[in-house]
Amino acid sequence: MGDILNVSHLTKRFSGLVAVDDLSLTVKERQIHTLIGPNGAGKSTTINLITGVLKGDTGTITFAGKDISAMPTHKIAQLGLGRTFQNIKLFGAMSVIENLMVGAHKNTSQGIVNFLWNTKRAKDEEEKMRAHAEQILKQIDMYSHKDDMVNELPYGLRKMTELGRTLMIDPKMILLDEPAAGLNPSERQEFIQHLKDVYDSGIDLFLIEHNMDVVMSISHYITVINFGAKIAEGEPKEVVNNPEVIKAYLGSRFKAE
Amino acid sequence: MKSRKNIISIVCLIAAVILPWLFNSTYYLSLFGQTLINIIIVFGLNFITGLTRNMNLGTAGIMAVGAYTSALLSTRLGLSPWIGLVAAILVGFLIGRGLGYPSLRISGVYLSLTTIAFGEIVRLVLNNTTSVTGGAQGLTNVPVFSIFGIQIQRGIPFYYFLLLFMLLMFWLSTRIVRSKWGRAFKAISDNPDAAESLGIDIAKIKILAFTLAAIYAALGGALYGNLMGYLNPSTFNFDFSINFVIMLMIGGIGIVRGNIIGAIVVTMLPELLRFLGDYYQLVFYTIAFIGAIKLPQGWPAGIASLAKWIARKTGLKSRKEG
Amino acid sequence: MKKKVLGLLLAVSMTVSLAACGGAGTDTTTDTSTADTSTDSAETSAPASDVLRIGVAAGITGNAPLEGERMQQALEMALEQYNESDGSIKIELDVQDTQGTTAGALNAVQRCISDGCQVILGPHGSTLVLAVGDTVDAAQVPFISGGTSPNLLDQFEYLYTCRTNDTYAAAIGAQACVESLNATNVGIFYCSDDYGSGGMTVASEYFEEQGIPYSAEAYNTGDTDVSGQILSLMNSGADCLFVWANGVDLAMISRTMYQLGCELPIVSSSSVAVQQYIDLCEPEWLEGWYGVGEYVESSDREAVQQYAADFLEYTGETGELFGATYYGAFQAVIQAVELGGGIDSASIKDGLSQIQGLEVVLGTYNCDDQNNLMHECSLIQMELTTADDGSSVVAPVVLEQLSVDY
Amino acid sequence: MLNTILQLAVSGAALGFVYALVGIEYSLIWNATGLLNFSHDKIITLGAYVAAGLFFTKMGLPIPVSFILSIVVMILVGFLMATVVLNPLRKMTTIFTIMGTILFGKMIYELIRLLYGSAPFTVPGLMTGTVHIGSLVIAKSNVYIIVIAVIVVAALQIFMQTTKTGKAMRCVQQNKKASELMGINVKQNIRITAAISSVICLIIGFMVIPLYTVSLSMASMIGLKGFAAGVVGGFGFLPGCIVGGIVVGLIESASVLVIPSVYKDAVAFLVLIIFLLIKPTGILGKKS
Repeated sequence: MGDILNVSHLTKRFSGLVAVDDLSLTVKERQIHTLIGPNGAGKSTTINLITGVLKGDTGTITFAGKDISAMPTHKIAQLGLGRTFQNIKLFGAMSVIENLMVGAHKNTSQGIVNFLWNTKRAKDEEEKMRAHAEQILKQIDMYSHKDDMVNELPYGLRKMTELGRTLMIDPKMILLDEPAAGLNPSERQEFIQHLKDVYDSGIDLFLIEHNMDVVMSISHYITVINFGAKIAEGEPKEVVNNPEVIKAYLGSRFKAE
Repeated sequence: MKSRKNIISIVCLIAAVILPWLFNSTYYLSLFGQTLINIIIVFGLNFITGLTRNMNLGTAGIMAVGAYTSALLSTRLGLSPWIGLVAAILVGFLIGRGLGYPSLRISGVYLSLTTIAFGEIVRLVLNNTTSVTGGAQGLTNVPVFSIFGIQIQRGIPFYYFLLLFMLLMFWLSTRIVRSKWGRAFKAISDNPDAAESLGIDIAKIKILAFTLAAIYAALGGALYGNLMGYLNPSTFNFDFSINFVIMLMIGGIGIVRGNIIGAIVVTMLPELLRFLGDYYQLVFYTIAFIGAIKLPQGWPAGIASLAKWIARKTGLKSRKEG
Repeated sequence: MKKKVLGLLLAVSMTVSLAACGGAGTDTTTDTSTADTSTDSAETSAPASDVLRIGVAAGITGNAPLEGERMQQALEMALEQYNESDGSIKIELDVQDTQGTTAGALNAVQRCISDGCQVILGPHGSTLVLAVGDTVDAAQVPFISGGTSPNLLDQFEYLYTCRTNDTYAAAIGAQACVESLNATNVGIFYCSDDYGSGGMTVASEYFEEQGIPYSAEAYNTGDTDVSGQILSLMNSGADCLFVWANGVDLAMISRTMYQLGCELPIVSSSSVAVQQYIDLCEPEWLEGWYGVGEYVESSDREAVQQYAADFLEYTGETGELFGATYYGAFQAVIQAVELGGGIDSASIKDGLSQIQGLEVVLGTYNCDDQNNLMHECSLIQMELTTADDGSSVVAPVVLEQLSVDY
Repeated sequence: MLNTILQLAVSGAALGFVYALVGIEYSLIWNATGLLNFSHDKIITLGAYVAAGLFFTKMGLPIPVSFILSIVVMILVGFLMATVVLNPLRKMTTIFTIMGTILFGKMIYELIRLLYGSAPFTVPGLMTGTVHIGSLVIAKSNVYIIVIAVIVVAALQIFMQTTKTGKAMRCVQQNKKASELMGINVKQNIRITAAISSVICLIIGFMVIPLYTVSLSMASMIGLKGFAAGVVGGFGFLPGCIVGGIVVGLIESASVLVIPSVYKDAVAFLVLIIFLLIKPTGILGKKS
C-alpha cells in the first residue's frame, strides 16, 4: 500500500507573509486523511498549491507517483485528482445531468473533426457519457433531479451534484474542500454517509475541514497545521488530546489540565 | 411534444423551399442569398460570443480574408470555386488559431479591441495591395459553382445551393452545441475554475471556439464572393461586424435556432423599412438598441415570455370570471 | 417548451417578413404584386403602363451621404421643372438608398429593377457600379452613372457614363503638369480609394510615356494627418504636384501643404473647383492651384449659371458637381425617350446611344461607341481676389475648355 | 532630412494630444462605470455639430457664445447618455455593454445626418494659422489642443482630489457597493461623470474643426486611435492617456519614413494589438 499523495517541504510566501511554511505530509492509499487547522492556517493555500492553481516557492508534490508540482491544474485533474470547492462551483446555465457530463469530457477520446463526420461514434460516446452520469446519479440518489436546472436546486442537492460531477472523472482521490460547510446536521450525516460509500468504492479521500464532529466521524489520519506549519499528526484520538492542538484551537488561555 | 417541434421545422423548411417561387425577382433572391450566408456566419459567431461569451467584433475581417482567398484562387489562378471553399476553410482555421491565442490572455473589452484592430488591418491591407487584390477597384467576375459541369446560375439555383449549405451548417452547429463541445464551451465561460478541475484544457476549448467561428465566417465570405460576383474591401467594415452581433443578440445568444431568426430579421428589416425613406437606418438602430437593453435573452424568448405573461394575465382573469 | 415556441416563431417571422416584404409599397405607388411571372433569365422589367419610372440609386446613408443627398435634390428639381415646362411623359422617381456599400447598392438597384424601372440613374462611384454592373446588364436596363474610373470603360453593355472618364480627366491634369507647368519630376498624392487610385494609374502611365520620373504617396479616407506624406513628396525632388483626392479631404491636404510651406505648383482633381469644398478652405491655401474642372460655378456658360441659381432657390444649398452630373443625366433620359421613340428600356438605350450635341450643365453630351456621354472638362486655376469687404476670396477661373473623343 | 524628422515628430506629438484627450474622455466613463463608451466618436461629432452647426451657422452667434451654449447642451447630452445608456447597461454582460454603446452611437450619427444634412462645413477663422518654431511649423489649433489637454488632466486631478463630487467619483470608481453604503448616489455620480466626459468630447470636437472640418465622419478615426492611446498609456489612468497618445502619434508619423504611408493607420492598430497582448495595463497603468 504506497502513498497516493506526498507533499515535502512545501513553502509559499505572499510578499513576506508565509502562508505555507515547510509543510510535509503523506496521504496513504486506503486511508481517509484530513487536514485541519484554525481559520487562516493556510488550508486553502495548500489546496491551491496541490491542485496547481498556485505554484509553490519550494518543495515538491507527487500524486500517484508523478511529480505534479509544476503541472497545470487540468493536467493534474487528468491524472485522477478530483476536487470539490468550498463555495460549490457548478455550471448554472445547465441541468444536473449536463453538469455531470461535462465531468466526463476528459475521458472521451473523439476529436472534433472525427465528431463532425463520424456521427455513429459520436452518438455512442454521448450515450456512454449519459449512461455513466445516470449510473452515478443513481449511486448518490440524485437521479430524480436529473433534468432540473442546477441553480434552482437547494444547497444540499447542489453539493451532491458537485460530488457526482467529480466522480465522473473516475478520480483516484478526491480532495474535499470543507465538505460539511453550509449543511445542517441531518444533511451532514447523509453527506458523510455518501462519502463513506465513495471511499468504499475504492476512491481515496483527502478532506480539508474544521468541523470537528465531521473530522472525528470519518478521518483515519489527521494532520494539523497552524500559521502554515505542521504542529501535529496521527490518529484522530491522539491528535485531539495533543496539547499543542488544543492551544492552537482554543488559544493559550486554556492550559491543558 | 417532440412531434410538434418537428412539424414547425418542416413548415419552415417548406417555406424556405417554396420561397424563391413566390418572390423570384433578382432583388429578393439576392436578399435571400445574403440572409442564408448571414445565418451561416452567425452560427459561427455563436460559438465565440454566444457560448464562450468572448466578444468578436472582427467577423467582417475574417469574412473578407475568406472571400478574397477563394475569389483570388478562382479569378487569378482559374481554380474551381470548390477549391476556393476548401482554401477558405484552411484560412479560417489559421485565423481562428491566430485570433484564439489573444483570447487566452485577455477578454471582454480588451479582446473586442483586438478583434476591431484585426478587422481594420485586414481592410487596409486588402485596400492597398492593389496588384494582388485589385485594391480599391475591387475584384470582378468571381465565378459561380458548377457540379459535374452544370453551372449553378445565380438566382434560384444558387439559392437552393446556399439553402443546402445553410442546412448542413445548421445540422453541424446543432450537433456541436448539444454535444460535449457545446457543454465545454458553456462550462469554461460559466465557471473556468470548475472546468479546469474536471481536466478540461481551457486554452484548447477557447481556441476551438475561435477556430470553428473563423471557419464558418471564412466559408460565409467565400460564398458571399460567389453570390455577389464582385468584392471590394470597403464592404467589410466595422458596421458589417456589428450587424452580425446584432443578429446574434436579436435571435438570442447561444440558441442555434435563434441565430436563424436573428439573421432573417436583421437582413430583412432594413429592406422592409425602406419605405421609411431617409429615417429607416435610425429606426433600425433604435429598435436594435431597445432590443439590446430590454430583451437580452433575445426577441423570440422575449416574445415567448410576453405571450406567457399575457396568457397568465388572461388566464387569471378568465379563472376569476369562471 | 421554449424550443417549440422558437420553432413556431421561426415559421411566423420568416413568412410574415417575406409576405410583408412583397407587399410593402415603395415610396412611389407601384402596382401591388411585384412577383413577376416571367422566368428569371430575360427579365423584361416594364409592366405595360405609360409611366416612365426612373430608378435612382443614391448613397443617402453610409459614409458618403453628401453625394446621395445632392443627387436626390437635383433630380427632384429636374422632375419638377420638367413637369412645369413639358410634362408630356408621366415620370416617377424611385429613389433607393445604396447605404454607400456594395451590398446596399446591389439591393437598391435590384429593388429598382423589380419595381419595373425602365432606366436607372446611379449608383455613383466606380466601386458600386462594378458591383451592380452584371446584374443590371442581365436585366437589360440602361443605367447612367457619374463613375469615372478607367476600368469602367467597355465593361458593361448597359452602362452609360455622364462624367468625363478619368482616363481623359487625369490625362488632362497630367498633360497640364508637363506642358503648362513644364514639370521635370512630378509628385503624385492620391486617395487610396477607387477614385484616387484610378486617377493615379492614368497619370503615372502618362508620365512614364513622357519619360518623366515621378513618385507617389497615398492616404486612406478618414486619415487625420497627411504631413508625413506631403513632407516625403516635398523631399522627393518633385517640382510639381499632381493631387487626385476627394473634396472632403481637400481642406486637410491644402492646409497641410500651406502650413509646411509647399511652394510647388499643384494640379488637382475636379474637387478643387467645387464651391462646397472651396468654402472649407482658407483662401490662401488654394491660391494658384491648377485643376481639372467639371462643374465650375464661376464659368460664364449660361447652363451653369441657370443651374446654380435654380438649385440655390430650390434647396437653399450651393450648386455642386454631384447634383449637376445627375441633373444632366435626367435631361439625357428625356432626350433618349424622344430619340428612341418610347419609354421602354430598349428604346431608351437606343435613344441614349444616338445623343449628340445635348447641351447640359457640365458641357455637351456626345455619345461615343463606348457609351460615354461626356468628353469635356476645363483646365482652371484658382485665383485669389479681394472681395469688396476687403476679405480675400479664391475662385476658379476657366483657362480653357477642352474636349476630345477617346 | 533632419528637418523632416523633426517636423514629423512635432505633427505626430500634436496628433498624439488629440488621441490623449479622446483617451481622457472615455477613461472617465470607463473608470466610473466599467463600460467602454464605443459611441464616444459620435458624441465628439455631435459636439462639433452643436457648436458649429446649430449655434454658429444656423443661429449666427459669435464663436465664444456658441461654445458656451454648447457646453450646456453637451451636459444635457451627458445626463441623457447616463440615464438611457450607461446606467441600464452597467449590470449587463460585456456583449450588451459594448453593443449598447455602439448602437447608441449609431443613433446619434443618424440623428445628426437627418438634422444637419451631410455636407461638410467649417467655422471660418476659427484658430486658423500656424505657429513657427524655427523651421518647424505646428497648426495653432494643435497648440491649443496641447494646452487644453494638459489643463484638462490637471483640472480633473484637482477636481477629483479636492471637491466633494470629485472624491465621490473616485469612490464610485473603486467600489460602487461601498460608495452606495457611504450615502453616495452612484447613479447621480455617473450622470455627472458622463456630463464631464461629454463636455470634453465637445472640446475635442470644437478643437479639431480647423483640422478636419465638420463632417459626419470627422471623429471616427481619432475614436479608434484614442483606444490605442488609452491601452498604450494605461487604461483608465488619465496622465497615462497623454503618454499613450504621444507614443501612438509618434510611432504613426515615424512609420511614414519606413513603410508606405498608406499603412500608417494599420501601424497604430498593430501597436494596439501588441500592447494588448504584452502589457494590457499599458506603460503607466497600474495592475487593475
